[in-house]
Amino acid sequence: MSFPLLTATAALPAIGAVATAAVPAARRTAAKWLGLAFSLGTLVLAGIALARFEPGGDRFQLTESHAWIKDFGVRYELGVDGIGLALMALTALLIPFVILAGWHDADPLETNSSRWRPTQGFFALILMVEAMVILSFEATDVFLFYILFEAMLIPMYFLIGGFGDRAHSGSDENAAAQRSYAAVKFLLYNLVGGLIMLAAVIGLYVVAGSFSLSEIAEARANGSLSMATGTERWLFLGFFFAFAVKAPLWPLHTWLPNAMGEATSPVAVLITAVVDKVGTFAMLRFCLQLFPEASKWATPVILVLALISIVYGALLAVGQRDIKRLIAYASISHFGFIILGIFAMTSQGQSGATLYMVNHGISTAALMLVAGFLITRRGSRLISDYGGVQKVAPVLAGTFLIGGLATLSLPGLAPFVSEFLVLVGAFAAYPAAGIVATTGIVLAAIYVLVLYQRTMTGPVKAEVQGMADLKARELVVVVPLIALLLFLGVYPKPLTEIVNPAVQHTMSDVQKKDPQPEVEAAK
Amino acid sequence: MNPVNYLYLAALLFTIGAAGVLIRRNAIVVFMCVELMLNACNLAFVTFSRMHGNLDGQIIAFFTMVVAAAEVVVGLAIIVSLFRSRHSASVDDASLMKL
Amino acid sequence: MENLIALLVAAPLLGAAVLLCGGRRLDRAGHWLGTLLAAASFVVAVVLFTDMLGKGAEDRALHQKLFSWIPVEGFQADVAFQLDQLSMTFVLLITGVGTLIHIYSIGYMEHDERRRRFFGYLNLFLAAMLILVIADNYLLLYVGWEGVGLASYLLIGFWQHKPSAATAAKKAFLVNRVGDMGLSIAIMLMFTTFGTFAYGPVLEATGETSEGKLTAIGLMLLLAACGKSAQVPLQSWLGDAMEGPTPVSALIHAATMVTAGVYLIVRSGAIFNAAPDAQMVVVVVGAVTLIFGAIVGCAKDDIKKALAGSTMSQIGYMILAAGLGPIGYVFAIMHLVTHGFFKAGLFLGAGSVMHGMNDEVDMRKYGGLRKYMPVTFVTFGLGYLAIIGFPGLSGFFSKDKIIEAAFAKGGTEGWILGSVALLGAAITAFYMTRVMLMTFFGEERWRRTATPSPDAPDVEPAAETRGEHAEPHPHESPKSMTIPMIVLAFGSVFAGGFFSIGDRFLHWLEPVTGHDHGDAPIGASTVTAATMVALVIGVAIAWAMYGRKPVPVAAPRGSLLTRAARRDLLQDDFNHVVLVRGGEHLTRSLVYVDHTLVDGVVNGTAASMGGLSGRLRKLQNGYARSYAVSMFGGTAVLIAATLLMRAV
Amino acid sequence: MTGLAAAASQTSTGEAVQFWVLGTVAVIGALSTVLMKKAVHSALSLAGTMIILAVFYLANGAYFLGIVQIVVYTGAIMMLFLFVVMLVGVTAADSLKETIKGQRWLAAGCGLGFGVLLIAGIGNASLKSFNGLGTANTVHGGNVEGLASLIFTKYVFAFEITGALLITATVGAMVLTHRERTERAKTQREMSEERVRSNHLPPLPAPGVYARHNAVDIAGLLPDGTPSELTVMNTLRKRGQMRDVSQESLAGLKALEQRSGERLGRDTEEEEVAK
Repeated sequence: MSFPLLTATAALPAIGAVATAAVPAARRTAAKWLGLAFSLGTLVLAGIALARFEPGGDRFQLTESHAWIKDFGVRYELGVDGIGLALMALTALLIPFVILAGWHDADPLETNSSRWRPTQGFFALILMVEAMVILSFEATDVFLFYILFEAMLIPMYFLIGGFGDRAHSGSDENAAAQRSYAAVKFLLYNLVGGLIMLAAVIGLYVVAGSFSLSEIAEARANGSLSMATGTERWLFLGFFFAFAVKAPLWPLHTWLPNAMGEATSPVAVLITAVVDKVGTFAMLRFCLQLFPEASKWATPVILVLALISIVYGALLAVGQRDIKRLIAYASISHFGFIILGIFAMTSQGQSGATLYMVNHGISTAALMLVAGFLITRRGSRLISDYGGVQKVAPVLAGTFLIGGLATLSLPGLAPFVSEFLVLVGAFAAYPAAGIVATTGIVLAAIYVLVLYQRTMTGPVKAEVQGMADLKARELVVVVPLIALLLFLGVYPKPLTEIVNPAVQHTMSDVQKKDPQPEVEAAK
Repeated sequence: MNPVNYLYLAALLFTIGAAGVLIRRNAIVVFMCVELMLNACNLAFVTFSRMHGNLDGQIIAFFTMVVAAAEVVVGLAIIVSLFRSRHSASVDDASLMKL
Repeated sequence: MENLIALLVAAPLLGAAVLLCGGRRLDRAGHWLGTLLAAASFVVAVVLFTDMLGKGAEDRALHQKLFSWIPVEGFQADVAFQLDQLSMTFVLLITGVGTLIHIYSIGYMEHDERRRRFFGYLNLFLAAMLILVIADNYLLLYVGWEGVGLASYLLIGFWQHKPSAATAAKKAFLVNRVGDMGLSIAIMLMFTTFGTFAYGPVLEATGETSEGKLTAIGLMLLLAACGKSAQVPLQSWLGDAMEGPTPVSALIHAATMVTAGVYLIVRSGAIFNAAPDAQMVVVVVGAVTLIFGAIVGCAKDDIKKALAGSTMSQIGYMILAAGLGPIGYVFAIMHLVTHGFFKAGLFLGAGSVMHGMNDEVDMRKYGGLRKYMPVTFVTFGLGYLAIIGFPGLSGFFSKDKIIEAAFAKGGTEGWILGSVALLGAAITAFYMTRVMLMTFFGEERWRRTATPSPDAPDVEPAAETRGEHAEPHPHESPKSMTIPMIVLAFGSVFAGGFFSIGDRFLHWLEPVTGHDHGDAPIGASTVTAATMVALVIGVAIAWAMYGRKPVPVAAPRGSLLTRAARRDLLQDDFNHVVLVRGGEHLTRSLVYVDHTLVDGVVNGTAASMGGLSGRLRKLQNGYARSYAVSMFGGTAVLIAATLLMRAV
Repeated sequence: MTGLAAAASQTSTGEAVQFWVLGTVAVIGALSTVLMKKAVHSALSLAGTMIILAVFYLANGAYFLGIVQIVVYTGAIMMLFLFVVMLVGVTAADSLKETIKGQRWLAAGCGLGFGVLLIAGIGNASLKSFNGLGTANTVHGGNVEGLASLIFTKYVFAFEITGALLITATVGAMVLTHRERTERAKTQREMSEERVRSNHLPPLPAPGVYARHNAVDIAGLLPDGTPSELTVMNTLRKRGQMRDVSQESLAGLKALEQRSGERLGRDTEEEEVAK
C-alpha cells in the first residue's frame, strides 16, 4: 500500500495543533514558530500531492479507503479531483500567511495583563481548522464530510469569540459583547444549516444505503438506485441549505459581516478564504453529483439568489463605514459569482467558479491582511478615521490598492480570469443573468475605489501621521500573495489544467452540455 | 362475589396513593403514599396468584415487600439527613433544580 | 520580425515593474530609465514599420502567439498579438508621442519627489495601451482597455494628497467601468454567437448571424467606446481628469487613450458595417459629443478644461467619421493621428504656460504671455492653427475629409451630419481663438492682484493648492520641455499634408479598414469653402469678444447657456443628483434593510424561539411533585394509548 | 377450600361480606392517609389499611404474606415511619394549602384519569373465572412450603439479590444519617471550663410560665414580659417548634383581672378618675 498522502496532509496540521497547544505558556514565540513550521510542512505535502496528481487520469486520485463504522457503512474514504486538489492547495498555501499575519494578534495585552490571551491556543486552533478543512476537501464519504463540516465550527467559534480585533470603538466590555454576539451568530447559523444537512445525510443513507460518493454514483450509473423526484429534491434542499449558509448566499449571509468584523483579520481571512470555500466546494461536489436532477430543478431560484447576492452584497459594501465589514460584503458579492458559476452548469461557469474560489481566497487574503496591518497601526476599523495614508506609508497603500484591484477583478490579476469565465458561462446559458451579474463589476469598482480614496488619499490626517510602512514580516505575507495574483492572472493554465477534467466529470454528472455558439450550431 | 373486586380495590388504593404523592408536601407522608401504592400492587399480585392458581404472584409480592423495606430504610435516612440540613421535611424545599 | 512584437510591450512593462518595485534607490535615474525604455519601444516600432513598408499590402499583417492564456473547455483565450497597418499606426503614435512626453516630463516633474513613480505609471500606461492596440482578440484588448484605465486612474490621481485629484481619478475609473461593462457584455455576446472572440474569426463570420445580434454587439462596443473616449453620455470624467499632471493630460487624455474608442469601432468595422442601426447610434453619439464638447470648451476658463472640451469635441468628429462606415474609417484614424500631434502639442504648451505661471490654470489671469515665452507661443500657435483647420496644416486636411465624408453619407442624414460638422468647425475656431487670445495676447492681467471669482468655484481650489499666491514671473520652459513641443508642432504642421497628398494614408489603411467614396452631394471644393467660411466666422466672433475688449479677471455671470456650459451642460449635476445621491440613498437604505429586515427576520425567529423556551422553562420549576405529575400523566397517556391500540 | 383445581366464578358469601366491609374501611384509611394534616395520623391510618390488606391476603390464600404483612410491614416498617415522624416533629402539622399553581387540579385530573383507565382495563380483561390456590398450596404441603420451594429454586438468585439489596440499604442508611465528626470530641474538662467561661454557671432557666404553660416548648418570660429563648431546649428552638405564649398569657391575665374586678364590684370609671 502506498503512502497515504492525503491523510498525511490533513494529519500534519492536526499533529501540529496538538504540538503547538502543548508548548508551555512561557515559550510563546516557540509556539509560533512551531505552528509556522507545521503549516509549511503541510504546504510541502500539498505540493507533493499537486505533483503526483495526473490531470488526465482517474477522476479521484490518491484515494484511500478504510472501513470506519461498519454498522452504518461509514467509510474513511479520501480522494481528490482537480477541484478538491486546487482548494486543498489553496488552504495549505494560505495558512502560513495567516499565521505570519497573526503573529502578534494573540500576544498578551500589555495594558491589561490580567486578561490572559492563550497565544498557543490561537495557533493551535488555526492549525486545527486547516486540518479539518483539508480533510473535508478530500473526503469522498458523505458522512465523513458531514462530521468535518460541523466539527470545524468548534475551532472557528473559539477563534472568533476568543481572539477579537483589538481595534474597536467603545469599551472593552462592549467589544467583548459584540464579539461573542458575532461568534454565537456564526455558530448558530452554521449549526442550523448543519443540522438540516444531517437530516438530509440520514435521508440519503435511507434512500441510497451508502454514504460513499463512489458507490452512490456507481449505483446510479447502473440503475440500481433511482430516487423519487420528490425525495431527491428534499435531500438536495437539505444539503444546499447548509452549504448556502456556509457560502453564504443571500439572505443567509448576515453572520459573515459580524464574524469578519469582530474577528482579527487573519481569522477573517480564515473564515472567508478558507472555511467558506467548503460551502461552495460542497455545492459542486455533493449537490450536483448526488442530486443532478434536483440541482437542475432548483437552478432558476438559486441563480436569482446568486444574482441578488452579487448586487446586494456590492451595494451594501458601498454603504459600509467599517473597513472589515466592507470586505465582508464584498465577499458576499463574490460568493454570489461563485454560486452563479456553479449553477450556470456550463464548462466555463464551473471552471470559472472553481478558479474563483482559489483566486478569491488569495485576493481577499491579500486585501484583508493589508487592511489588518492598517487597522493594527491606527487602532480603528472606521474608514472615516483614515486619510492620506498613501503619503506616509506608500508601500502599504500600494499593496492595499493591488489587493483592491484584485477584488474588483482588474485584468492581469487572477480574479479577472475567473470572474470573466463565470460571466461568460452564465451568459451562455442565461443571458439575462450574465448581464445582471456584469453590473457587479461596476459596483465592485465603486466600493474598492471609494475605500481607497477615503483611506489612502487626500490630506494626511493627524492620527495617521507617523504611521509606519510595512515591516519585513508583513512584506513576507503580502508580496508572495500579490506575486501569485499576478502569476495566476497572466498564466492560469497550471490551474485550469487540473480543474478542467474535474469540471467535465461534473458536467457529465448533471448531463448538461455547453450551449453551442450560434454560428457553429448553424453549420 | 368475584375476586376481580380485589383488583378494583387495588386500583382504587393505587390511585389514592398516587394522588397523595402528588398532593402532599411532607416527605414522610409522600413516602407513606408510596407504601400505599406498593401495597395496592401487592394486593393485585396476591389476587392474581389466586386467580391463576399459581404461587408466583405471591413470590413477587414478597419481593416487593423486601424492596419496599429497603426503599423505606434508605428513603427515611434521606429524609432525616435532609431535615437535619434544612430543618424541613417538605419536598418543595428541596427544589435546587429550579432554574 | 514577429518576435519583435512582444518586445514592444515588454520594454515599457519592464520599465514599470522596475520603477514601481525598485524603491528609492532608483529615484535619481528612474526617469532616464523610463524614457529610455519608451524610446526603445519606439525604435522597435520603427523597425517593424520599415519592415512592414517593405512588404506588399496584403502580407503586412504580422501575428505572434505567445501562450495559451485561459484554456477552458470551449473557451480559448490566447495571449497573441496582431500587428497590421491599423495597429502599426497606433503603435507609432503611442510610442512616438509617448516618448516625447516622457522627455517633456523629465523637465515638468523635476521638482516632484515622486517623479520615479510617475515614470513607472507612464511606462505602465504605454504597455497597456500597446497591448490594447496589438491584441489579436477582444479579451486581450479588454486587458489593455482596463490597463490603460488603471494607468489613467493612477496618473489622474498622481497628486493624491489633493482630494479633488483623488475624486477625479475615482470618477474616471468608475465611468470607464460602465463602459467596460459594455465591452465585457459585447465579448460575451461574441462568445455565444461565434464561439470565439479573436478578431479574425469574429469579423469574418459577421455574415452568418442575425443583424439583431450584431446590433447588440455594436451597441455594447459603442458603450465601451463612449466610456473610454469620453463621449456623451459618459463624457463627464474627462474634464475632471485634468486634475492630473499636464503631460498625462497630453498623452492619455488627448493623444492616445481617449482615442481607444475610435480604434475599437474602426477595428470592429465589419460588425458595424453589418449593423446599420448601431452605426446610426454611433453617428448620433459622435455628432452630439462634437457639439457638446465644443460648447463646454467655449465656456471654461481653466485652460486645460477648455482643451479637454476640445478633445471631447474632436473625438466626436472621429466617432462620427467611424460611424459613417467605410466612407469614414480611414479619415477617423487620420484625424486621430493629426489630433494626437496638435492636441498633445497644445497640452504641452498649456503645461509650459502653467509651469511659468506658478501652476495657475485660469486663463483670465494670463494675458500677453507671447513676449515671455516665445517658443511656447509659437508651438502653441501652430497647434492652434492646426486644430481650427487653417489651410495647409494637419487639421485642415483631416477635418475637411471628415466633413466631406459626412456629406457623402448621402440623404437627409448626410446633410444634417455635414451641417453639424461645419457648425462644430466654427465653434472650434471660436473657442480655440478665445484660448489663444486670452493666454498670449491682450493685457497682462496676471500683474493685478488675484481676486477670487465666486462664479468659477471649480477653478479656485485648484489654483490654491497648486501654486503660491506670489506674483508670477512668466518664463520660458527648459529645453527638455520645449523640444518635444517643437517636434509635435512639426507634426501638427506637416502630418496632414504628408498623409493626404497622394492619399498616402488611405492606401496604407485601406487593406485593413476598407474604403468607400460614397456619393457626395456637393463637391469637395464646396465643402472646403464652407469650412473656411465657418472658420472665419468663428475666429471673427472670438476676436470681437476677446481680442478687442479687455478680458475681465473675474468671470462675468454670463448667459444661461454659458453658465450651464461651465457646469458641463448640467450633465454632471444630473449624474450627481441621480446616480451619486440616489446611490447613496439606495445603499444607506439597503444597509438599514439588511440590519433590520434580513437580520431582523432571523433574529426575530431566534427571539421567538427564546420566548417559547422561556415559557417551556417555567415547566421546569424544580419541584419534584411537578415532575411526578408529568410522569404520572405520561403513564396515564401511555396506558390509554395501549388500550386504544388494543381496542383498535 | 375444596382442594380441587376446578375453576370457580364466585367466592363464598362470607368473603363477600368481609370484602365489602373491610374494603370500605381500607379505602377510608387510604383517603385519610392522604388527607390527614398530621403525619402521625396519616401513619396510623396507613397502618390500619395495611392490616386490612393483610386480612385480604389471608382471604386470598396467601397465609405467609398475610402474616408477614402484619409482622414486618405493619409492625416494623410502619414503626420506622413513626420513629422518623417523631424525629422530625410530631406536631409539625402539614399545611394542606397548595403552593404550586395548578398542581392540585393536575394531580386530581391525572389521578382520576388513571383510575378510570385502570378500572376500565380491569373491566375489559376477561376475568370471569378463577382457579383458586387449592392445588398450589397443597402440592408442597402448605402455602409456606410452596413459597419456600419457589424462592429457593426458581427465584433463588432474585432472593439472594434482595439480600444484597437489604444489606446495601442498611449500609446506605447508616452512611446517610451518619454525621462525620470534623473535630475532636471535647473532654469533660474542656466542657466544664467552657461552662465557667460562658457566665452560665448555674443551670439554665427553666421553661414555662405560670402553672398553665409549663411545657418544654414554651419560653419562660423575663420580668418585662418578653420570652427568653434560653429557657427552651436547643433542639426545639432549631426545629422552630418553640411556642410563644407571652402575648396570649398577658391577654389572658388581663381578662382574668377584668373578670375578677367585675366580680369584686370595682368600678372602671373610678379607676379612670384615679388615673
